[in-house]
Amino acid sequence: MARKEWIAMLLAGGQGSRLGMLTRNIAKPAVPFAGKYRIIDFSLSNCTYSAIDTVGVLTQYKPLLLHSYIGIGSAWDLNLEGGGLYILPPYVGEKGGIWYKGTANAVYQNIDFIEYFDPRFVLIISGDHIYKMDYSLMLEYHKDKNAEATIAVIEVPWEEASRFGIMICGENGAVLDFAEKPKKPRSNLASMGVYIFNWDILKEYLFLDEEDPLSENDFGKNVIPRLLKDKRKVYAYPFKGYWKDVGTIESYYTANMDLLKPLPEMDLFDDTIKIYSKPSVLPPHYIGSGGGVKNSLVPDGCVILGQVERSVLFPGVYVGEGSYVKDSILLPNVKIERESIIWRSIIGENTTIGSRVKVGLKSDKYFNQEALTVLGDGIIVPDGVEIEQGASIKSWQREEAKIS
Amino acid sequence: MARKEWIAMLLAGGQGSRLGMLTRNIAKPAVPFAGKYRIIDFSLSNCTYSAIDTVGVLTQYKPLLLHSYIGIGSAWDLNLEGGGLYILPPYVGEKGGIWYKGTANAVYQNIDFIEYFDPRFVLIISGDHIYKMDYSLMLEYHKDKNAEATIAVIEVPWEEASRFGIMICGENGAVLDFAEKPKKPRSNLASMGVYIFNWDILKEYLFLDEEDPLSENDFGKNVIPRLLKDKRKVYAYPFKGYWKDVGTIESYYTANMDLLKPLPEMDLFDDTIKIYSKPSVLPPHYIGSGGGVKNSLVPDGCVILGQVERSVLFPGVYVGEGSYVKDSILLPNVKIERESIIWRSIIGENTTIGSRVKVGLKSDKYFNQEALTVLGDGIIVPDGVEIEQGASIKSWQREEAKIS
Amino acid sequence: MMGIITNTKSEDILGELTQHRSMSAVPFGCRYRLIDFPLSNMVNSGIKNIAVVMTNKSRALLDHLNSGKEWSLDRKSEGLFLLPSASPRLFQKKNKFDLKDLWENFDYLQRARQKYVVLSGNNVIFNGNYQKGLQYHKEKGADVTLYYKEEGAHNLSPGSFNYFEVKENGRVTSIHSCPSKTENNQVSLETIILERSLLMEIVKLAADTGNWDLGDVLLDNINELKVFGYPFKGYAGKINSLVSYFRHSMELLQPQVQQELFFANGPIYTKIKDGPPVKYTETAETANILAGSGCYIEGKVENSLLFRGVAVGRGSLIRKSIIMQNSIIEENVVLENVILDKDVFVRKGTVLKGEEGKPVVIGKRTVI
Amino acid sequence: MMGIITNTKSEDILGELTQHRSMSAVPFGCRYRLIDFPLSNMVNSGIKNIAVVMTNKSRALLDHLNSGKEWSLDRKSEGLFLLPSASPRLFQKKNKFDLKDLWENFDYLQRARQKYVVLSGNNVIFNGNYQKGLQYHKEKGADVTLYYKEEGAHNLSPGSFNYFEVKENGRVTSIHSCPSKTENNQVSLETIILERSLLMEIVKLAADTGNWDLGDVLLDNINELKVFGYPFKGYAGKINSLVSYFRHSMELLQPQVQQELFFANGPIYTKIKDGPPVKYTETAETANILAGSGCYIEGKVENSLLFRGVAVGRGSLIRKSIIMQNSIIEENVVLENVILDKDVFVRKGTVLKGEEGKPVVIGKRTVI
Repeated sequence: MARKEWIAMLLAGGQGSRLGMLTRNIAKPAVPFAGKYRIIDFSLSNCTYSAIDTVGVLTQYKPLLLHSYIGIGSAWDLNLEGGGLYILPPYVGEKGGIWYKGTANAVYQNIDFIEYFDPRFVLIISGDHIYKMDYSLMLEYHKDKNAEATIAVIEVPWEEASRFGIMICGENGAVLDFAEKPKKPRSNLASMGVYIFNWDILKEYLFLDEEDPLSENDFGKNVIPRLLKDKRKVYAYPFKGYWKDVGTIESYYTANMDLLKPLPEMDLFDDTIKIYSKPSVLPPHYIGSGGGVKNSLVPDGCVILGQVERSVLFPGVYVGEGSYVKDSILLPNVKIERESIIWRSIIGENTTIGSRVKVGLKSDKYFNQEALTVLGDGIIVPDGVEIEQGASIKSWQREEAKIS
Repeated sequence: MARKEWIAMLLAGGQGSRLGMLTRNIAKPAVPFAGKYRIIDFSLSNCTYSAIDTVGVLTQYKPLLLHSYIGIGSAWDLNLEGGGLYILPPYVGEKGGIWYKGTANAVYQNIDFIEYFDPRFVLIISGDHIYKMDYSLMLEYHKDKNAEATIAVIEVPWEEASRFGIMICGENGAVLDFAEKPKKPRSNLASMGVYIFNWDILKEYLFLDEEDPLSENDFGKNVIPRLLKDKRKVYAYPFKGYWKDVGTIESYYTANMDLLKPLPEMDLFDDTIKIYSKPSVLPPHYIGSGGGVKNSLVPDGCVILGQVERSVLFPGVYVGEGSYVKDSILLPNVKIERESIIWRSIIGENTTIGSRVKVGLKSDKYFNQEALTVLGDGIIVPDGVEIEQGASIKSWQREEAKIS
Repeated sequence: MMGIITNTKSEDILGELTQHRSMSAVPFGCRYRLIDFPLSNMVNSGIKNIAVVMTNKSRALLDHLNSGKEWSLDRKSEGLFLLPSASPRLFQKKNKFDLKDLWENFDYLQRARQKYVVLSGNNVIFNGNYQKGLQYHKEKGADVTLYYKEEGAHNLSPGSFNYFEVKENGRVTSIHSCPSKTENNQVSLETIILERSLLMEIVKLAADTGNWDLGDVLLDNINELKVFGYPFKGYAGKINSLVSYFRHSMELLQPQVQQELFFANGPIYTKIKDGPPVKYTETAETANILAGSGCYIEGKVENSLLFRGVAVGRGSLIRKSIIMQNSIIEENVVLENVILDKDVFVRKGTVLKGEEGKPVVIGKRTVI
Repeated sequence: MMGIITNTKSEDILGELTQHRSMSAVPFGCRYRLIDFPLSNMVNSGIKNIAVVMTNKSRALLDHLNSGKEWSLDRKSEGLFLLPSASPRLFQKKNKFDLKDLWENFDYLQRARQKYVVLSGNNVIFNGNYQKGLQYHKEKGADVTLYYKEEGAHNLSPGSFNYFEVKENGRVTSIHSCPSKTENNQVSLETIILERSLLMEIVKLAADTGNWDLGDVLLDNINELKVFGYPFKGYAGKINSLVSYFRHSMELLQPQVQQELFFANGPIYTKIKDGPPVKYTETAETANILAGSGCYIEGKVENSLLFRGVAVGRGSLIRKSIIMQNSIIEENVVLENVILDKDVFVRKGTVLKGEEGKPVVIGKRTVI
């Protein structure tokens, strides 16, 4: 087989535990986003756009839905002869099985897979981020710089820099130093978790990292610092555009609401980099005679008989007559019966909310008036109850709310 | 979603360690068989023929090739809306990950998957056996008998019965007793490792089995005996036809050679139950002017310039001028240069044998003149060496053979 | 059971909408094409061997069906077959079921293994399971079973296969072009179940006699053959004029119709477009609309159907209209009783109103 | 670069073999059909937008291409497009590249995004990467680049696009039907690279003037356009008579030709059949044969090609013959210089010999 120019390794094994109820039954990359997508659609569609024909997807945490969602990658045109999309869960070898310990270890355990394609470069990305990016431009940069490793970076507001892995760069783009979540950041260039390595270099450092008993086997924490320590040619590739790690409930909420701005930075209607997803077979959505929708995203299969404002709905959502949904995210197949009010809430998949229910309205219990209310998957909320702002409800328990 | 009548769970996680060199890099179900197939093709094609539209494939040992081979099941027409083929490797949940401990535990860990389809019956099969079977007839039998569990059985020669799990049955087909590899078999009805359970019963016994700290979590060893102990309605379904567990090198060899009989019991040319496989893109095979092939199976992509007799060749095999191959199995892409002789040997994938080499010829070292000679994958055997009958060669080491 | 979707030759009945596409490919219901309904019914009935007769205007249809993947018909064994038409350029108003097409593909019929065939036209919309019709067919001991629905006297364009007379025992005694009563007419749903061997016999007969119209053949033999009518109870529509196209489209705005047509016996599959969800902006106003994905709505839309990828500008008002895929409506436009075909561009300030129930149709890629 | 595979109208040149199928669908090389070669070349050249012009005899071709899955063309974005032909029933002997077909599908050309087009006939077999021709096209600053190979004067059937005159600098100065020399003729490989915008200009010109033959248009403008010839170096064949079909088939028995045609620039993809490996029994004798999967050989076969699923009975002798898919040869048959089309059944003891190099052709599904 001819040597491949590059392949991508997509890290999709994380639990995303800070997403709380959203990742109770599915891995973070499989979490629904933006009305009809799942988070991993963005990285996969970027691969398609960048004409990468071979993608290994490393999975580990509750992968069933992710596996059946991804399949062989047809939704992203990645079902290709001589390449294609491969799901790479942990496995048992002759000496037993080892779960993936960290991002670098996950790739280490799949060295044989990479060797089979014998690429010159390996792109490492994760399935956790919302962004549109042409990785081929980054590869060009990597080659122009004659780099051994290139890290995509994005400017973040200085006040937020201490939440990121921060790069200190020379004028030519060479990375001089790296600080993971520095208290006093010396730069506002944050690592996006997107790396290109020369495969020979990466392989060498994966072996070194594996031998180090103190390593957490993580790219950001271990492999990159070691490359820098060894004065390897590491460059930063400056990316312009929207990029968001939807790692917490709050950032997940914000990233969805960002899409409702008049000119959103992440424009789903811009086909330059088209975001593909596995299709549903639902009919068009219906807005009834008494229904009204403003400043919202509505996908197929919804039926809206009430009012919806500044909200993101997912396929199969039903909003009954007289109900009012504002500033909220209703995940797939959420059903709101009649005359209920939902405010600043995230309602989990398949949850049904009865009639005359109030969710997320203000309460004196919470000082933070911005607090989100979160309801988990598959809950049935009976008629007439009130769920206070800031509540986080896993399953329906009478004491968590009062019947009005 | 409507309740499903039945689904299949295909156990494909085993290493098949008694297959030695054939399973060094791949799981047993992925081992090539019969010139162009892999072992798992038989079980999957049986599912297709039996019109089962949902198949979970449980994998664990070195699954990369198996995963990319199976994909979403298109090769077996199992890529179906509302069902389809799902690969189920072990995974990490909120409480960490547990490798599949035994066949029953593997199914236990995927109870959620089965519950999603909510079937009335679950068919348990393995990817290790060579047979053509219409499972739907077995399901009819199961329903006719009003059974809670049905085990497919086949008559084996009495002298071999002690190698199998043996069923003792009443006249009506009810299983009275079960003995795993009995020294003094009381029947010659062997379990084929094919089970149909009522899902509610199976679920109950999977939980019971899981709670038992002494259980090996195996269907044959634990679950079935427990059902019998509890006087559950367990029936034996008598299967007529060819069935072979290719669990050892010897049985693997015999099963391949069985296909060369004038009227083989397993007739690949009988389309009643067609065996599907993932296709290769190789050209037709070529037999040169000085080439000759007798009593052999030859798939696409072979080039035969020498003589081949009573052998099974796999795609991409090359036999050079003046070479002679007899009673042998040449796995994919084996290359035999000029004037070499191969007898009673299994030659592993991608192995190259030089010119004037002798493999598997008699020697005084071995008393058993029937002994097979086995060469592993990717070996390069230099010109002019002799490899004695009965040798088993993992990688080329000079001391293992003498230069003639 | 195998399925064959035939090709309505009298395609000009939808005017502009069938100018550049076959009837099968006419867009319907915000994201579908007409063929999606019989094709999905077949798939939902467990039929795995399905043939579609093509015409010369088949490109839209070929693009739409493509691999058959969306219908799970991209199979190794059987699956979707595209049959060339015997007379691709002839528009015969009368022949609804042109047996010549089947004669041209007789070997396909011969080689099939299924005992029964369901033949469907490409201009009937309903969501049904043909296994039910087959069960009826067997129960009645019928030679031929014809689907129909009871309805009032709507104006159907002339056709030999429009109306049946069905006796109480289910026996069909007549097949004709015009309704005989003002109410409770038995309108043909262009769906026929019979044994493959009988179909082959009928096709051979047609080849011998030159009488290629299945309706005629059945009528000629109405006493010799046991022809039964199967009353379909759910929502059903027969599209054979622009008026009926518009009426059935507008009926989709009733939730009950949506339920019966989109869900009753299984989903309706169609070609995938990867559009984003619909965005309604701050200025959007909506009442009683059905919309496909990827629309961008800044104006006011009422009692209308929007296909995938439609844009409606600020200050515009769309009423009682059907706007097809990727049409763009700029600001301050007024449209009422209008059908815009695909890729139409409506400039700022344009006002266009059709007559009630008789919409103006604007052809594909027009700029107005 | 996008690809278009055109439709050779002069299909009767292969006699029986093109009686019921288009040239594209003619079986070749034990498991392929002719279209597999240009189609696989396009795929192996990284081309993702590929159109195939159909005819009325397209069913075999439609079955063969199906979803395009085997060529990795079952894609959401672009992939395989089937274009209706402008004149499906007309067999014009002369027009090799009928621009009318492209005019009929002009909007497809318009909507494509690729800068360059490779146009290929459906009766040329070689294994090449069109990117190399494109590179040559750019280096030469050509308007149009025509693939050719150097060879002796084989008898090609008349056609306006058979031979070129190519000057040393690569410039094509003439295009004609007959060879001018006994050796080193520049034989057209029916493969043309040009910019999409120029192709559209040429098609519009053809529509204006009524001169629909691309060869004629190029010849008329041979001085105005920079037309260059790209010399293809590997094995190449042009099938335009039964004699050339037979000759090129027999050349496949040379390992060097196998290497150049089946492997040189990538694999040749084709439709999957799930046949078992070939079984040679104890009585089989073989020398110099090429065989597809699923054959069952009990007799003697020499210097022959066996397609998938062929059976040869005991005591039979097959020499210098081509036996197509699923043909069955009973015991004690002798065949020499014979082509059996698909599904032919040869009864016990039959003897059939053709003339050397001029094989007898037995039509599909014949029993002899």
